[in-house]
Amino acid sequence: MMTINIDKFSGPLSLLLQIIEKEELDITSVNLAKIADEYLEYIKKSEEIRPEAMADFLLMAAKLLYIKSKALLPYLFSEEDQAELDDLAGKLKMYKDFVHLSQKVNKIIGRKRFSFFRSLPKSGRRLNILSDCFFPPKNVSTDVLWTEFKKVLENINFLEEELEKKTILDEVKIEDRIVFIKNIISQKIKINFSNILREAVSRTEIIVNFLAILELVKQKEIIFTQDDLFGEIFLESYQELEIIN
Amino acid sequence: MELKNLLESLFFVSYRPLTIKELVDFSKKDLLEVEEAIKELSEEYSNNNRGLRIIENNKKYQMASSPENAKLIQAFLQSEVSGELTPASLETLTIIAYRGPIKKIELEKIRGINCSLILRNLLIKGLIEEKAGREDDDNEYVVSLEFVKFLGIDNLKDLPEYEKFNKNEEIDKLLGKTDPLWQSAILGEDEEEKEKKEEEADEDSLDN
Amino acid sequence: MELKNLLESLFFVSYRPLTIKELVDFSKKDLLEVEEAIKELSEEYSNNNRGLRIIENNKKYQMASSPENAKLIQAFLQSEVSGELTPASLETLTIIAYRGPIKKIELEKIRGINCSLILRNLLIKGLIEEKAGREDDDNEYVVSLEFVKFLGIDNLKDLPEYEKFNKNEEIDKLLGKTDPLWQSAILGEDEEEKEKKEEEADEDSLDN
Repeated sequence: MMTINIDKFSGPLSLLLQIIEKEELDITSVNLAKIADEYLEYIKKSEEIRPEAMADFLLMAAKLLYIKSKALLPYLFSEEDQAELDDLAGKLKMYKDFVHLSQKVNKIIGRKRFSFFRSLPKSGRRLNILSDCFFPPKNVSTDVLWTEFKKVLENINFLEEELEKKTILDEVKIEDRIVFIKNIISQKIKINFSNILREAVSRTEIIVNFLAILELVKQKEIIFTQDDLFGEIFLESYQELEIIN
Repeated sequence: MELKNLLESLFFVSYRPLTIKELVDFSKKDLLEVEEAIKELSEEYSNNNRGLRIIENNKKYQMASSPENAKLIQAFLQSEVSGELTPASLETLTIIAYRGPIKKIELEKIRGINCSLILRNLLIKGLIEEKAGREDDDNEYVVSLEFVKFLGIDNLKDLPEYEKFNKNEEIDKLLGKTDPLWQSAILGEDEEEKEKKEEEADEDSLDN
Repeated sequence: MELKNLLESLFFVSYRPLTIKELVDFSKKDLLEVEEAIKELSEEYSNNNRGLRIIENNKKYQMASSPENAKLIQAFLQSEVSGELTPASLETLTIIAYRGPIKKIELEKIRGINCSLILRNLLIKGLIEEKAGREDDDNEYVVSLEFVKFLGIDNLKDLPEYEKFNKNEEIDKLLGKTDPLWQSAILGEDEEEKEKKEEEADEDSLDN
């Protein structure tokens, strides 16, 4: 596998685009299905994807697997689904357009034809445009400052919470889930998917679990059955089944 | 023309960009007259090889030095503007320049990745501006005059293929579509419902 | 004429009068040529009823707004400094009062937005002062003595909950005194470095 410089892609679409271009493929749903595995390989190997971005990379992985399964089992999919899949190809093309534009913009900036606004004294104590130099504001008192600062603190706390939420995402790793699911299955013969998801708190975790199962299916560790559309998914150990049969 | 003369003086003394509304209020002239005068002034500057420019973005105007003199002015001011941007910053700025005002959710649809941090970063650098919407999700982003300054153009419309990408049905279609497949597939109907209720609740709390 | 164009840019960006010697040095032209160009520029301004003037005093030259507009310009500048503070200015002033001396980049991290224009505005009003650091980025801001007096207190420590707010862990954390989560988050390490340089460059271009 040719190495792709991770620095160069600023998101899952960027990675997709690079793989597509490297393989010299056109952007079509069919070709997206072809590169699904390669995409997964990259995000599995890459240690440089920031935790905050991982959710988006995984979401894309799920989409690609969906497209791939559609290519393998077309009769399971409706026309609506097809439109969705074409959408991804369309979005990737749109993204490609903007990447090209950004290269043009970069060239324009590179000419260094900057404009400048009026300058200020470099270390001027005060900037004095009128003869006076103190213009007291009407709406300020110590109480106003106090209230205002409390608002600032509230905003900061909010910000921190948001960030913490995002970093937690990193803690769910496909590898860990694979081991986890393997363990459960080795203890029980059959388990339902919702059981595995019981502790999942985020969309990313659900996706990671799902990916882990797909991986295990691929490795012929487990098989799954689903009786109804959107019904419960049951997981069973592949080996157990072989012995029984 | 008197108005053009006044506008030139105003642009010169102002240390900040002036909005069209401020200029109208201050000159006590019609919007159309003011716009016409700005256009004339700006064209005089460009056509007569002058050392000044009026740069415009998002109905804000500011006087700036002309881009031909960039090197010498930079030396005079001893400033070290490098204009180098990371790929992610560049990509985000380009999309905002061509498609602004643009919402975060639309930006994320184009880039396929969460943009909270990069937006914050660009806001701090003063390369973009945020226009508050009714709710947080409605906030829209535009590039700042500070960014236009780097380009050495008077107006974003001078960017290559601006019209084509600014108004583009194909893009509108792609952005306008929600992603129902993935929401329902992954979140399940229940969560979608929950989100809807939360949204309603938020709106309520705003209204009250 | 190129020289006239350059001089116009120079006069515009400079906040102080320029000596003829400086102009000669910068343009790398003869004294006579420079004097001739200044004269031409100056005559163009007066003859074409422009909003600008070149004023000369003791072989120093400076750009100014034209005298016809003096009254209106004075009113404009007055309106810039008087009146209520905008919410953004008030927030910035508050942070400087409780956390000063504070650097621009720290203010920006707390507020999540570029503060150049607001700092400029507070400086014009005399509400804050700039303490020059070793480099531009090191400039620190404090509220002015006049402002403290205006609040009716002897010392900033008399502000409500000053001690508690002045040493606030949450803020220290955010300011990267412990953890630069922001920068490393979406940008790679290398990019972080680059971005830092960019920031410096941006600030330069703003400050100058």
